[in-house]
Amino acid sequence: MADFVLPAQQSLIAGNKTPADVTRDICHSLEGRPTPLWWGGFLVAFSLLLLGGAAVTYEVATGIGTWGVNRTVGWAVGITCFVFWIGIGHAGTLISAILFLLRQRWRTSVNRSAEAMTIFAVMCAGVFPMIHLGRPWMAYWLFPYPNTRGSLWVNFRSPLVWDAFAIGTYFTISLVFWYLGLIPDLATVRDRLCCGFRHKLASLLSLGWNGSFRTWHRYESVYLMLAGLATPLVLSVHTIVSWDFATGIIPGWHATIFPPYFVAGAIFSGVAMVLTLVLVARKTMRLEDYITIRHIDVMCKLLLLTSGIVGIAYATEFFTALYSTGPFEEFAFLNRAFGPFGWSYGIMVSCNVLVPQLLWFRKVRSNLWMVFPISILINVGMWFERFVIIVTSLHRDFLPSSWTNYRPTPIEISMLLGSFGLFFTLFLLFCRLLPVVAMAEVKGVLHVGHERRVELPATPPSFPSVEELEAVGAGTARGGLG
Amino acid sequence: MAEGKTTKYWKSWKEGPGASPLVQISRDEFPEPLDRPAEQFSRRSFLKAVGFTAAVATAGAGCSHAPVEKAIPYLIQPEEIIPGVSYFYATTCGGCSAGCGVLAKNRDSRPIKLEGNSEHPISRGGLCAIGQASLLDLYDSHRLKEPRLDGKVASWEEVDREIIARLAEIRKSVGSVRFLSGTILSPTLNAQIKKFLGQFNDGRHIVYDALSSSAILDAHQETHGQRLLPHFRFDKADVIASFDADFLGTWISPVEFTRDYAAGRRLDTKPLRMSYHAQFESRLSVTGAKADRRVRVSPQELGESMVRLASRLARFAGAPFPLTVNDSASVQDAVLEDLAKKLWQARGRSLVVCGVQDVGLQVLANYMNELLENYGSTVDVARPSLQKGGNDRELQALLDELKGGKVAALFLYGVNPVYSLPHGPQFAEWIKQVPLAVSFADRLDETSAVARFVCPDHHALESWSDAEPVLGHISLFQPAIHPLGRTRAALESFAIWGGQPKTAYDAVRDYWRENIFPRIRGAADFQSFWDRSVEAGFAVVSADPPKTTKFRTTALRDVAKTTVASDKFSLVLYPKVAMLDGRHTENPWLQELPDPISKVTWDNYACFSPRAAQRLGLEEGDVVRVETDAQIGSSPALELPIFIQPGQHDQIIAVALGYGSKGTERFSDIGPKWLFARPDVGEDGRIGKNASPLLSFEDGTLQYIREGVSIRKTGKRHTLASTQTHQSLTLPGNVPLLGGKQREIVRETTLPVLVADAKSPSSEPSKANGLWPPDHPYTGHKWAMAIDLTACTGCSSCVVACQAENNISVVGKDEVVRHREMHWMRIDRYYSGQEDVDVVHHPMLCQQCDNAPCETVCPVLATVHSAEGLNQQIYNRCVGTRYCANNCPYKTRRFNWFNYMREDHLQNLALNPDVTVRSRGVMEKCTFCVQRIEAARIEARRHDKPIADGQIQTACQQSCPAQAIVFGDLNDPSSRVAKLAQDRRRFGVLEEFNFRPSVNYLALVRNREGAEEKGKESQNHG
Amino acid sequence: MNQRVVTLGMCVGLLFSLIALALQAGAWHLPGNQQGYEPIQPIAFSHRLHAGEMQIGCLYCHSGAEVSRHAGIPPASTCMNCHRFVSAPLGALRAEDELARKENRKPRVIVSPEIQKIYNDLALDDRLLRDPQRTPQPIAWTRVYRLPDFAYFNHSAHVDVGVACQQCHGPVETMDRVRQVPDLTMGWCVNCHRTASAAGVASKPVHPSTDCSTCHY
Amino acid sequence: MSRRVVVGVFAEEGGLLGVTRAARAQGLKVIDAYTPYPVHGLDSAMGLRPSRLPWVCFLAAIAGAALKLWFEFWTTMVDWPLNVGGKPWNSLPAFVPVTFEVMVLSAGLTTVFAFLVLARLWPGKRPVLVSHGITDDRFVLVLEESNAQFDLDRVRKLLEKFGAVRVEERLEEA
Repeated sequence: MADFVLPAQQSLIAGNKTPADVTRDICHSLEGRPTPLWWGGFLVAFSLLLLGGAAVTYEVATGIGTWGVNRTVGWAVGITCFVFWIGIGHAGTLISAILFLLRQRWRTSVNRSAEAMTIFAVMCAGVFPMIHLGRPWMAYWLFPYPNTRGSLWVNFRSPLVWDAFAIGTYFTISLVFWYLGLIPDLATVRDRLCCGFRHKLASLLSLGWNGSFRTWHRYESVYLMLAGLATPLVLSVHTIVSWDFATGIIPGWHATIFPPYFVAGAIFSGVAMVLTLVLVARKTMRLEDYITIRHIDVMCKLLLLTSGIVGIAYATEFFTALYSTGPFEEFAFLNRAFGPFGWSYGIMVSCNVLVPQLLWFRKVRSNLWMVFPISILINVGMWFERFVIIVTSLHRDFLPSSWTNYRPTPIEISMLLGSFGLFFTLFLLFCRLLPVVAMAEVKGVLHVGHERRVELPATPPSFPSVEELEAVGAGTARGGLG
Repeated sequence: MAEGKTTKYWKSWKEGPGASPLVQISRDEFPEPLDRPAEQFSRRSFLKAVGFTAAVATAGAGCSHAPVEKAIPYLIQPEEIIPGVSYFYATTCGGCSAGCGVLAKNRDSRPIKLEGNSEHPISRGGLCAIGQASLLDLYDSHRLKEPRLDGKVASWEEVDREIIARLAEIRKSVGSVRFLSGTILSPTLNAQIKKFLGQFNDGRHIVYDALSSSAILDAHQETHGQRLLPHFRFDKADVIASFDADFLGTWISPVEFTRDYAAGRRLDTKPLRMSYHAQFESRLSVTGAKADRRVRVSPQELGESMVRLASRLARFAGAPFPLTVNDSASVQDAVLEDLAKKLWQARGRSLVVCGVQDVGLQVLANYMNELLENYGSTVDVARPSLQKGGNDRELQALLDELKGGKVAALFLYGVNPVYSLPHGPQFAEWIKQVPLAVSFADRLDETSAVARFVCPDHHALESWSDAEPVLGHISLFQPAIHPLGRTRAALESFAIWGGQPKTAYDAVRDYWRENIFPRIRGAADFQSFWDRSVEAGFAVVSADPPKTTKFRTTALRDVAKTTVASDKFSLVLYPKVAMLDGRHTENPWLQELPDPISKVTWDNYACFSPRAAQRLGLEEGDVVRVETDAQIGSSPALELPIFIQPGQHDQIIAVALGYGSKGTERFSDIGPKWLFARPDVGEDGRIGKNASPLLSFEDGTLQYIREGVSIRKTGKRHTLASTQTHQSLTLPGNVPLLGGKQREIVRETTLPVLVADAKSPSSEPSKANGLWPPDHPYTGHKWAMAIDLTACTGCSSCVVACQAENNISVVGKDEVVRHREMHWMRIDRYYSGQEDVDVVHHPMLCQQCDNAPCETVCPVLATVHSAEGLNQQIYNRCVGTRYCANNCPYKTRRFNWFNYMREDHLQNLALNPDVTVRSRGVMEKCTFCVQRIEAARIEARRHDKPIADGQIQTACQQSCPAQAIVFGDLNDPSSRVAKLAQDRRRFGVLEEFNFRPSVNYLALVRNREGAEEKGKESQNHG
Repeated sequence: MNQRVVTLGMCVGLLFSLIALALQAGAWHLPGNQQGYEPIQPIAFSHRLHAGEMQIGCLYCHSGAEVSRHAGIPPASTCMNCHRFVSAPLGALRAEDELARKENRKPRVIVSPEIQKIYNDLALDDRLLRDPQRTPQPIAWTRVYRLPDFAYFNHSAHVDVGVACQQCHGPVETMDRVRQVPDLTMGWCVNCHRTASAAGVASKPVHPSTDCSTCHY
Repeated sequence: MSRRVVVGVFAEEGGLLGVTRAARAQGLKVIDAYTPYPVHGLDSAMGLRPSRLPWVCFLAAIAGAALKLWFEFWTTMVDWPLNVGGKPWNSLPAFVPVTFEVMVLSAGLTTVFAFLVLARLWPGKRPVLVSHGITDDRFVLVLEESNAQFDLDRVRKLLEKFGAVRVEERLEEA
């Protein structure tokens, strides 16, 4: 990661900001009226959300049969979306926690929105395992609780139970981490306002924060610990998600390479999504000074790296399959590339491996009109990666007699769109209601790259003698007291 | 099925002991058994209650009260009925004219399952798909519940009054009375009809089978001077030559023949003995799929090959061969020579059968059997079969009479000529002109719709009757349930119209006293004989054989050689295993049963060979117009989707009969209703198309082959609902590198190879221990199954038996198209080879793996292993993640995508009260009929003796005519299943993965030279 | 200062409400748990009288319990075995006899209203002969013990190994109207199966399975 | 009882840092400092001992993991052993993931809770701001007038020397 450390003399925040400026800039965007751009985005997102909501309601009321799944392909778009969104979530934690541990101070201006993204993505992800149950109203059976059945517990050998715990933990910890970071900023918001709903909300949530440094002191150690916890957590979560497949016996699922492969993929897609969002937020919220070209550049490099890892994973899968000489294993992968779903495999490879290679060029990285579409394409590609893994492995497994095809129904498509609707609705609301940039943290790094206004005396000043004080004139000294 | 062993079969309560003054009441309360046993009904709506409502209730406060449920006991409980206990009534199957014996499993005074009667002389244990499904017809809400007059519901009194009046007129005026029926097996009914018709000076009984074997009878008229259908004994035949006779699928008496055929191929004898079977046919039939040597011949060449074979046999016999043999060399010569040798060596133990409706060819077949001295051994004319008595000549005569309007009264029994005759529409007109047209149909089919009087007969399970499928083997029908509607047995109707009213019971009993009882030697009194017969369900009595003359060679005649233009096809109309002539077309179980060969459900279609389809540039599902030329009067045409059928002759199109009848319109709402549901029926609102207009009469026989048919594309498409879309175990070609790779899923070998490595040890189940310690020794029972692929013919009776036993829903065409059929037991069908394909039928059900991949992944423990090695599925615990189904390597798990169970109160009486009805959103699968295991366990504990081997029979096993399935306790070394687990042919599917399946398969063996290239191929994947 | 008072008050209130809840908890049922269900029956049949005082064995009426999965509710004909002769409580009959002797006339037939219901349902006239005018009406009892449809229970399996009826149905012979005694939860079944395999039933060793497929299929 | 304190308000983190060091160097008692963001090095300047919260975190983690692991063994091996796909009763590897997740969860939540308790923060608490702009751009140092010989002028000078924009003396309710 060393190449992400910015040279110290380069400033992180453009335009010589003072802490006051920071506060004003960030809070201003909250206090002003939403821009038409915001309204446009919100309306689109919200209508998508409604569409998805309708689809889900219909599906839960009618049956999973409203999806395109069948006796052989039991999982498809639903679980694809689940894995996709979990993946998205990971970048948030990466930026906020891992980069924090790595002392990547440039993260300060993006980590807030990244964390928000994590939480919203996990919410989207969480919806899918629920609604893809045959009997969603029984979902609580996945958790071990004392019951009148004797007691009948859950199957701790099942990856789905691991999932339930992993996702639950991940969501909780991310939320806490995010909220912890918000407290000082909420206090700032609170103190800028005298009254009104926002003020009430801020006063409620800021827990009476008063900037005491003793609190700051504990706060920092807690923050550090949470970051330390979140880091292995984020790795474990996608590892466990990958085990949903890796512990299965289906050729194309049953692979030991899955955990690292999935984690890398997750970070890959996540960073791409952060990039997309940040580029949007930057424009709509006028934060060019805080989210500078340099931030974009760093994230593009991150994309390049993870894309490389994912590419290697694709190659390795094929190699191991062919090397195994197991007819079913070999077939699974040849079928993946050349079978009926070859097209999706094509999309996956081109979007995830070929397109990102453009980012080798600084010109491309610095040209937002290139970066933006690339980031979108990567998201498309990563969605299809999950689709390929799930559907192409399932639709032709062991017995040719049960091979089938799969075609999603409009219901499934609407759910996919709906999840995006949910995500962006939440994100846009967040932009309006909460400071999108971690003000306290940014203030902390303002001086980076600027010479300090005040020179610290090398040694603590010797205590002035009485004479000196006399010389200054004690008379005026009393004035202030009263 | 413990009850089966312990309870003696009851006669009906009419005979029952309790003759108290209150018996009358007990009869009164039977008309509505429907409302009585509350618990059975609630089973149906199980879990649906646990749907949203309960979820909400859970959220709500704790003290919610379930709805009040009433329990309504009998007022007077019939002595022999204990609620919740099953009894077995021995009766006879009314599904077709084969007359197999069945045991009706009765629970709370209604039949809930039909099982083969293992003692019955004809079927001896098996029951076909149709027999299994005929239970559902009993509870069919579309059955007529009362008589009809002029299409309006009427009372029996009115109908009788009218009919009797008209009959009286006819007696005065010399009007001709015609009774048109299918083959009637019941001697009682036949006698009564005879008696009835005798009252008129011109009364005749015409028998007509929609699937006619008339030519065979005619041929014997010519060769043996008696119009009879011999009783073929496949069990005695070591060499079988079949010319287009689908005797394992649909020909005459499939269950019996399958049983006999399998008996000749058991492979458990030392030295190994296996019959040799050569099949000459144009389309790929179930029988052809089993053949050791299958020769694709066009219908035209068929006669040619028979002549060539006959001539060779004559040469061996040193008899002069009267027919001209075209001596141009033919590709088949080698085969025929070889076959002739085999036949000749097996003189008296061989059998030549021919299924073609051509007297000339049938005579030729008789000639060959005569040369081979098969008469008296494998071809029994002393006790001939009565299962097909149709006479197409007389039918034609009747048609002419009707056309001329000469018929005063026409009775139609068990036939639907308007639907199944080539000129159906005219027939409808003619019936309308008949002054007294009476139909006994139990539903408003094409014919009864136009008949003035409809006097619905009982369902076979509702009435007393009898059947004589083979001379001297007489089987009894007895009611298993009080008639559900105001129907009336034909026997009673005739008795009334004949002037001496008599109940069916008395009619049968009296007939037996007078005609059957005398024919039994050393019988004490009639009552005990009757009791025994009713209990057993049949009686075997002596019968004086029909007087046959010695073989008349003069009957031999040259076979007409027709040739078809290369651009024309010849159309082969064939019956499907499930549909036959379409008499069960309204039975959803049979409609959804995949055809054993094509695996297509809910449709008929035009089968083309791959090459033919390629030549015409046709894709599967393209709708083509099948056009006949006008040589025979009318030139009907038919629009059908095409299906590409490997192994079929390139010059023919095969189309199934029995579809497109008016009754199938009911299936428009069979499937679940939702936003994007597609119709379950065709554009015309029916299932498939009726092909019978393409039938034709030629020299006095109904022809199922029509020459000079041309094809025109319509550009339309029609989706076929197939349950299997990949046919081969070799990898698809579009996947490079490994194009021709074989999958080790089904093992196949040849007899010589098997004999050769007779010494080699059996392939033990893999003992590989995997990663973890064996924590789970199965100390008690260890249930397991063995399936003999050599015996299995793919007849699919197990599929329907399973469906009936386990309350498996019907899902409708659209769902099948979406690959959501629910069958727990399916029969995979694979092809190998290119042009002349070999067929493998591979019954596939939950393998009850000891290391079940499905169990590990279920989060809520809804599927776990029992202490007896069962892979349990607990429906009420399942939340429906479908992870288990994904992870099942055999894909035998089925998911309830919708609420498939319908609120059809009548039909749901067929549900098995011991098996939970699954609601939407839960996974289900085969559990080795665990309800039967539990029942046996309880029974065994009561009489505390251990469960004997064979005491538990799974539904599929019980129903299998070939006895290919064996179920039992692997821990009991004496059990059959344990022995078969040591068999040399044993293999487990995908066992290299160490799933430890509890189902052992016995490799498919073909009696064929290992040297043949097919043999090689089968070895290297066998 | 008064803030403290308020807080204190609230705490006390909370404490009280908690205690109140604790007391209620006993009566609280999970949904579907019908424990204590005691419906009114169409005929006020008293098990206390018949099974308790008269000492009639359970299986005399519920004969299915030995051979079938259903214990079964006796058909009216079973009632008639006795009530063909017994038509009213002894006291009532005696009283009528007394009265008759006083008024020296033949005693009238006394039929208690509940028993009369049986006669009506069987469509019997006062001479207990079938009355052709009326049609018999089956008696619609209200089920007390109900298992969900996905749980298979077989009475004979339990009765035959010697499980006493009371073990599941409680002291029915003391009840005038039958009440559901156990909660009939799965845990209740399973725990009995567990203890039974350890302790045995009626001092005989038994091996009740706790496999799912013992009850669920 | 109440005490007198001196409040120095600064506009720069540097001033605060410097004066804190100086004040402590001459034995003035620093009650607390108030800053809009965690000023680097101020903790050492104020001489704060490292927080004990990491121990809380560690113990919570251990406890959570141990408890969960025991629970999984108990449910799958003791309470109701069920044969799941022929897997051994003790499928330790399969128990690891959940154990880990629960460990992280308990550690995280406990730590944060402990922090809120120690820092006396709770929802809706009314903040006591020592000066306006604390949460914006002001840096404040609060010194206690410990004893009689506390010389206010000296202190004021000291504060102003480090660029205090305002110096006040206050009575504080303890």
